[in-house]
Amino acid sequence: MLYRQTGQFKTTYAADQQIFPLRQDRIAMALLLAIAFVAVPLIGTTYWLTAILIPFLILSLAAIGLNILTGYAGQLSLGTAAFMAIGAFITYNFILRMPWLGAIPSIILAGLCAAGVGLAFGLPSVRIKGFYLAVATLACQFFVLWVLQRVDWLKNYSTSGVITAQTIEIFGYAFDSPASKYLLTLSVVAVMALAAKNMMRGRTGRAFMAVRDMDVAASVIGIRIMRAKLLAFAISSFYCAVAGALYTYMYLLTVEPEAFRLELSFRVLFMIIIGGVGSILGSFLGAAFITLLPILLNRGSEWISGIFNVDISHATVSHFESIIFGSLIIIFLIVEPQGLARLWQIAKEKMRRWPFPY
Amino acid sequence: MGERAQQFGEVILAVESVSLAFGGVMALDDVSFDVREREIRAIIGPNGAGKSSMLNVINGVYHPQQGSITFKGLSRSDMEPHKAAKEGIARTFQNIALFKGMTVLDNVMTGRELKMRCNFLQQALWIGPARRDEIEHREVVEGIIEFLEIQAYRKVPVRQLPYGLQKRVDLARALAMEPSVLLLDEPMAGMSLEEKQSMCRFILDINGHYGTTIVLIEHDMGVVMDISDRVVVLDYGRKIGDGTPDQIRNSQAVIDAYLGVAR
Amino acid sequence: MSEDLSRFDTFPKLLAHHAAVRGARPAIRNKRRGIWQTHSWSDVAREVRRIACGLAALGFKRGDHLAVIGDNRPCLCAAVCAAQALGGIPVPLYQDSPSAELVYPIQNAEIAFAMVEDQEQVDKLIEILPQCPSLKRICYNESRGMRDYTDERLTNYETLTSLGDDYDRAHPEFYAAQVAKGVGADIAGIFSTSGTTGHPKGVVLTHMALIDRAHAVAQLEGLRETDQVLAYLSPAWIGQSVFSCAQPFVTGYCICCPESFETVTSDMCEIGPTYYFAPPRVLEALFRQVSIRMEGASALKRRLYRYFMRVAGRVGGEILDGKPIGGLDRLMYALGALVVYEPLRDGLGMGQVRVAYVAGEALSPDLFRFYRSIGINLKQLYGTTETSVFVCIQRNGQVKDDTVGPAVAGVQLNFTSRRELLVRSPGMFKEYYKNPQATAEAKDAEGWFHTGDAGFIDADGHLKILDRVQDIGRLNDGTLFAPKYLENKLKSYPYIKEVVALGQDRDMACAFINIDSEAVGVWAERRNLSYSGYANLASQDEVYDLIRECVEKVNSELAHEPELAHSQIHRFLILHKELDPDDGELTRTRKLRRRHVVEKYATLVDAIYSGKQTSHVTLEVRYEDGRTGSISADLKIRDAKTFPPVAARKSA
Amino acid sequence: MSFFIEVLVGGLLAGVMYSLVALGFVLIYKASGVFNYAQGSMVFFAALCFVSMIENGVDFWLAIAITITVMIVLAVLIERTVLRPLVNQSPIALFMATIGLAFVLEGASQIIWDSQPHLLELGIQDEPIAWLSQHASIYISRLDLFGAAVAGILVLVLAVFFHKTRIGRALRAVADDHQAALSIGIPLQHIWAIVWAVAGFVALVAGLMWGARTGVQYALTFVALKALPVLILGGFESISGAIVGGLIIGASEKLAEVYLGPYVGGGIESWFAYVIALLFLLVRPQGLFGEKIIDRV
Repeated sequence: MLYRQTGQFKTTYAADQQIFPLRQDRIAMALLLAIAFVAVPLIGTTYWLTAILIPFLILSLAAIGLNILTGYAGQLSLGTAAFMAIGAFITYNFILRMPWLGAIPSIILAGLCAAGVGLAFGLPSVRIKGFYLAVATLACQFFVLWVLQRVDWLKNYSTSGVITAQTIEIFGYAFDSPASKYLLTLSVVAVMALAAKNMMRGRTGRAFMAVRDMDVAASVIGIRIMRAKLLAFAISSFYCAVAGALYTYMYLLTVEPEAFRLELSFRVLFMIIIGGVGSILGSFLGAAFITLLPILLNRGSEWISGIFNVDISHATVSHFESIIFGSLIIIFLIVEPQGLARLWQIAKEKMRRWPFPY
Repeated sequence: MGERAQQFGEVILAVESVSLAFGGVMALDDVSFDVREREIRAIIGPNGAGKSSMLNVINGVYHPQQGSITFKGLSRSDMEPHKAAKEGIARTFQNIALFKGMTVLDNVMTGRELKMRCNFLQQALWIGPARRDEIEHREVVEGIIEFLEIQAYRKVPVRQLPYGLQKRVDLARALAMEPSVLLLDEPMAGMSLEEKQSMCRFILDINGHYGTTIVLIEHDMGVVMDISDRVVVLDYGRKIGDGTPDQIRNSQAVIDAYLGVAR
Repeated sequence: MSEDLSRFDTFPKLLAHHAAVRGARPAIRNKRRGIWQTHSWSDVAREVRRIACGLAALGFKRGDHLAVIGDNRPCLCAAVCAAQALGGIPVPLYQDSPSAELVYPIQNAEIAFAMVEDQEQVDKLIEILPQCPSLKRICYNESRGMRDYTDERLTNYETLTSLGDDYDRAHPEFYAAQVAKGVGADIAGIFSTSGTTGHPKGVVLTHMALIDRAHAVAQLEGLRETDQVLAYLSPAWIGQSVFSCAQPFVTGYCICCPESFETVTSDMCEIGPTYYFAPPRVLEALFRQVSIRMEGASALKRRLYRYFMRVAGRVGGEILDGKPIGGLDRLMYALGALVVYEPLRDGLGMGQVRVAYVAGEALSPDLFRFYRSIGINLKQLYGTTETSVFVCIQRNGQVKDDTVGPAVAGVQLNFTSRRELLVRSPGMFKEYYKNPQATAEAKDAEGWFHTGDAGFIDADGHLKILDRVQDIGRLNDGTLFAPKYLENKLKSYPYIKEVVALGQDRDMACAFINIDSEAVGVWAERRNLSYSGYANLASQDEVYDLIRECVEKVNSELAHEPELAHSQIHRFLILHKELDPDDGELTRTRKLRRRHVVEKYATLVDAIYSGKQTSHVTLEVRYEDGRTGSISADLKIRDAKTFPPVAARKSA
Repeated sequence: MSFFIEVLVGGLLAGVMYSLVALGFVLIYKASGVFNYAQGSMVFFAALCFVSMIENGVDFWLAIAITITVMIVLAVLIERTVLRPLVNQSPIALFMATIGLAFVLEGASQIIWDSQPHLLELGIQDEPIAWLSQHASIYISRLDLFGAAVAGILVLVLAVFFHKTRIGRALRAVADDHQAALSIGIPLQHIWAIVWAVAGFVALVAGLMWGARTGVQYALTFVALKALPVLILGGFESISGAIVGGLIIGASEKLAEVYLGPYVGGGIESWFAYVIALLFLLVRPQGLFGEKIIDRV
């Protein structure tokens, strides 16, 4: 309806292969970024920035990480949180022990370490598929957490087992105000999302999807299945690790290994199921959905208890929450396995075809 | 076929007394034959004669218990799929094995995997080599898309295409590898007559235009006999005939074992 | 179109000019391999030069003919111009015609050279080589599948062009000299008329003729170098070649060639032509698609669509013509534009169309209005191959759906006593190739071309086409009598199904009328007047009155058309039975067999002209089951009011 | 030495408890090819349902009966709302669905019956068997022994159920291939419902055993996670595999805890089982008793 496509023809492959081939989409994206980078920091309240937007962005990044592995390469993983934990704690140690390194390099190094671990636990994927692999990643989840709990050196021997994130400084500028934290997070997420999109729309992504859709055919074409799978694990772990670091330094600020329990892995998994498996956009949609829903529920419960002046215990609310999440997963798997991203895509198609149905 | 015969080069692929068994079942029993450059070689036989197994052995999906495969002078007892691909063996699949989640274009692009040089980092930053790769190979792929006349479906997800077209995309993907030998697994299975004819045209054009050696499997003799230069006949995993279509038509063994069954 | 091109009297010269002044601008966009590959004017010039030299190297001489067979492809356009550059004569032939149909034109023009698209065309030519000994060289563009072809008369495009390069290097002045030799009076091409009977006639058109017409229209429509045309019809059709060769070479706009037959629609949506033309059948097909697709739409969409199409039907045309419209309507239309019209245009790929012609035959008024109402500036165009197409074009803002508009600058119109339209125009054809007698028939001494169409100029100076001449008659007073025209006018009323207009060599026009039993039936029920069957209904006085109103409305309209004022319907009767193919009154395609009907109902004809009030008629009918019987009836005959001719208003 | 035996036997007995849970997975996987992540939640659900009735003074056997009926109803519900709509979906999708299911069950059970830990008394003290401790000075909990016994009985019952009853044979047929099952004349849906019900029953038993030992609380759901390595070892399809796997895991885990634990700061049983499983996977991907699959082209 709003799309005017006539005259948008491509004379080069470069133009034809860009991420947003349609002018209208490019404009929309530009607007969105402008709002996110300029408007939001100006008008956003501290609550919105610190309690909603920052975690949303960070979890989106984690979701992208998982999506690369599960959505594109088709390797189910339940160990997301573990890799986030690695990111968090390794970053902590780099900044702690090599302050001269600087924040960003520390995070990147942490990411690389995580990638290494990812490779190690990805190895079984060469031999095994599906559930077995899922179990392998579970093993990773437990093992990593155990290590983090046991090895006090990693926590700088803090008696409580809790680490406190140092303030990030880049070129002497300290990121301690909500707005600055938000902007830093946003930039990192934006850049990495773009990078992910680039990989997934190019050779790498095609290889992943080939392995996912029909591995025999892929190998016959000359795609090295093992290489593709391991690469997927490595990249995914890297993304999750960075997300974990941000989760600690931009959001939680004080962390114990327990913060990265299996539940977190599941939350991220839910994000990509609801948001859309095999879609970068979906990662964002899912993250938004999963971060906003609990808030809405809490508001709702307060509202209800306000009206009927019965007090609803937080436990009950959280139980309801898990029921709702659970059923949502099932519903989405039944109704729209491709998730919100697919719905969005359909809506867009309709807009383009308007007024025609097809 | 007379003047065609001159165009053929050396033996490019030789299968020597290959035997393959699943558990107790003998899929291939001491089969040997050779394929010469630029010829169209058909392997025919009733269903379950071991035709597909033969292909799977040639490009390394299955590993034979005995025998060896000589490709471009290099002899080995078994292949690895991606090694086979590297050395220039491409194939299509009987029950189309396309990447259902991707568009036609992406499917064919995957065929360029081996020719691409950029790594995932360059991809991520979308800098020089990555861009160049994507564009250069897109050009090649577009050439193939044009050759197989599927321009109209370029950006359609393959799962939405009718069967006949999917077969063509499968062929396009294999062709994108610029193979020296192209293995076609029942390229005309389940096609309408027109579709079969156009597929024949494509096969001949590929052989003529790219000079690709073609090994194709069919269980229905009719079409194959017209387009192939030499034919191997399998039955219950054994080779029971090998020669020009005419020789095969007149071979008693084949008539008994095969025509009886199929017709 | 500011620049003065009068000094360029041939296409090759024009090409050189464009290459010089707008060398970098796109001349041809060719969708190949998924993207629009752009050939600039200088590219095209270079290509033409190479081909020309190549042809010369192969022995192509001035006056030789070059058959061009294939789809709209840059190299074929170039080949046409190359032949012209060498003073040769390109002969575009239909790429979809079977080999047999290619024989005649090739033999007739003793064509020696052919430039074809691909294997398919080559096969056709090779097949007919025995019958066409003159053909000594076939150049083909796509070498796919040509590997095993050994015939030495075949040359592929690469060889041709490389030959050209060598030749060019050897004779650097050759090309320029050849181009310079050309003059406007030279033959620019031979186009086959859409031949109905016998062999198609080859219409010979000169550079000057084509260039002049292209010029006139370019000025008329203000075509610019930034315009774009989608070349999607056969280049052998004069229409296509004028739009995709003559006009761009004059105005320097860009031609766009779709990727393949299947992709025409989507390619059109991508490229978004600004200048569009189509024969009625295309527009009809498009409209059918629209309505079919809308049927599948959700209820809401359908309602929106219907509502806003009604709005458009009311005011769309006027708004397009820049007529004053009420504020509310304007608002509604603006809304509609946002929700329906623009998306619709976009979907049809006409989002950027500035000027669109419907050429060929006439398009049905409703369709015509549909396209205009959604804001597509569609206009009727009258032209023939012999006149380099453009004769009349509707002007922006003065579009009437029943005329083809005033004459294009430079065209003189005249009419024979039999109302046949005569045209004299700078775009006049030279001759029918090797057919002097046909030429003589078509073009008289004073250079008037006899179109074979009957028509007249209406009050606003627009040309109105009535009918083919052979169907036109006259009344005793010598004034024009166009039965089909009258019949169509009457049939535009829902109550009237069939009409037989009488008046050839009579004092006045009369009519037999068949009522539409459904429409009239409904009408009758609303008036709750009872009737038993068709014959009975047809004989009711009320029905007669109803029909008379229609007839008188038509008469009043006719009164405003000086040419036809005298053929107002004075008397009419309603037939007691429906005209029926089974009784040989209509053809199977439900066309009226006038002569047959007149003979069959002779008694009625006499009655109607002898001023009787009733007439008894008995005639034999064939029933469904094949039995024959006879029905007899007394038919009433009524007079209809006629109006004095209104003096023609002077058109503003 | 006797200490070693004590640890070993203790481990084996604990292993049996794992097997109890693992059985639930195997049953469902065999019949419907679904890896039911919600098994743990079912254990929790069943135990909680049972214990809350006991606490409200319902007679033991009656409570058992009611709980079983509840589990059957649950099974039917699940088949209707989750499995049937998802039929012909990829196994991974089904697996994810069961994760969702797990959340629903956990949430629901804690809302219906409050989420505090409950004590569960089966009348068997968790104390060493006097005779053994006196004569061989080997300390083995009676509860463990009892649990092992129950598990043994359960396996026997199941074996009978699978080999002697018509439904049981049908279930086995389904495991082999669905067509065969249809030919037996039992609609697939029913079979699934039944199998889930049986799994529910197994969950109840496991729930009781574990509940009696650790108390009925949310942590019970993690027992399922413990069972996963067992599955990897034993293979998803084989009941005997589940038993053997359970024993191996249990034993090795305990041994590792006792003999390795001290060096790495203890608490290794949270992951050790998995690591064993993984190492094992690399050697034999299809598990102890699973058979090799060749994917045809």
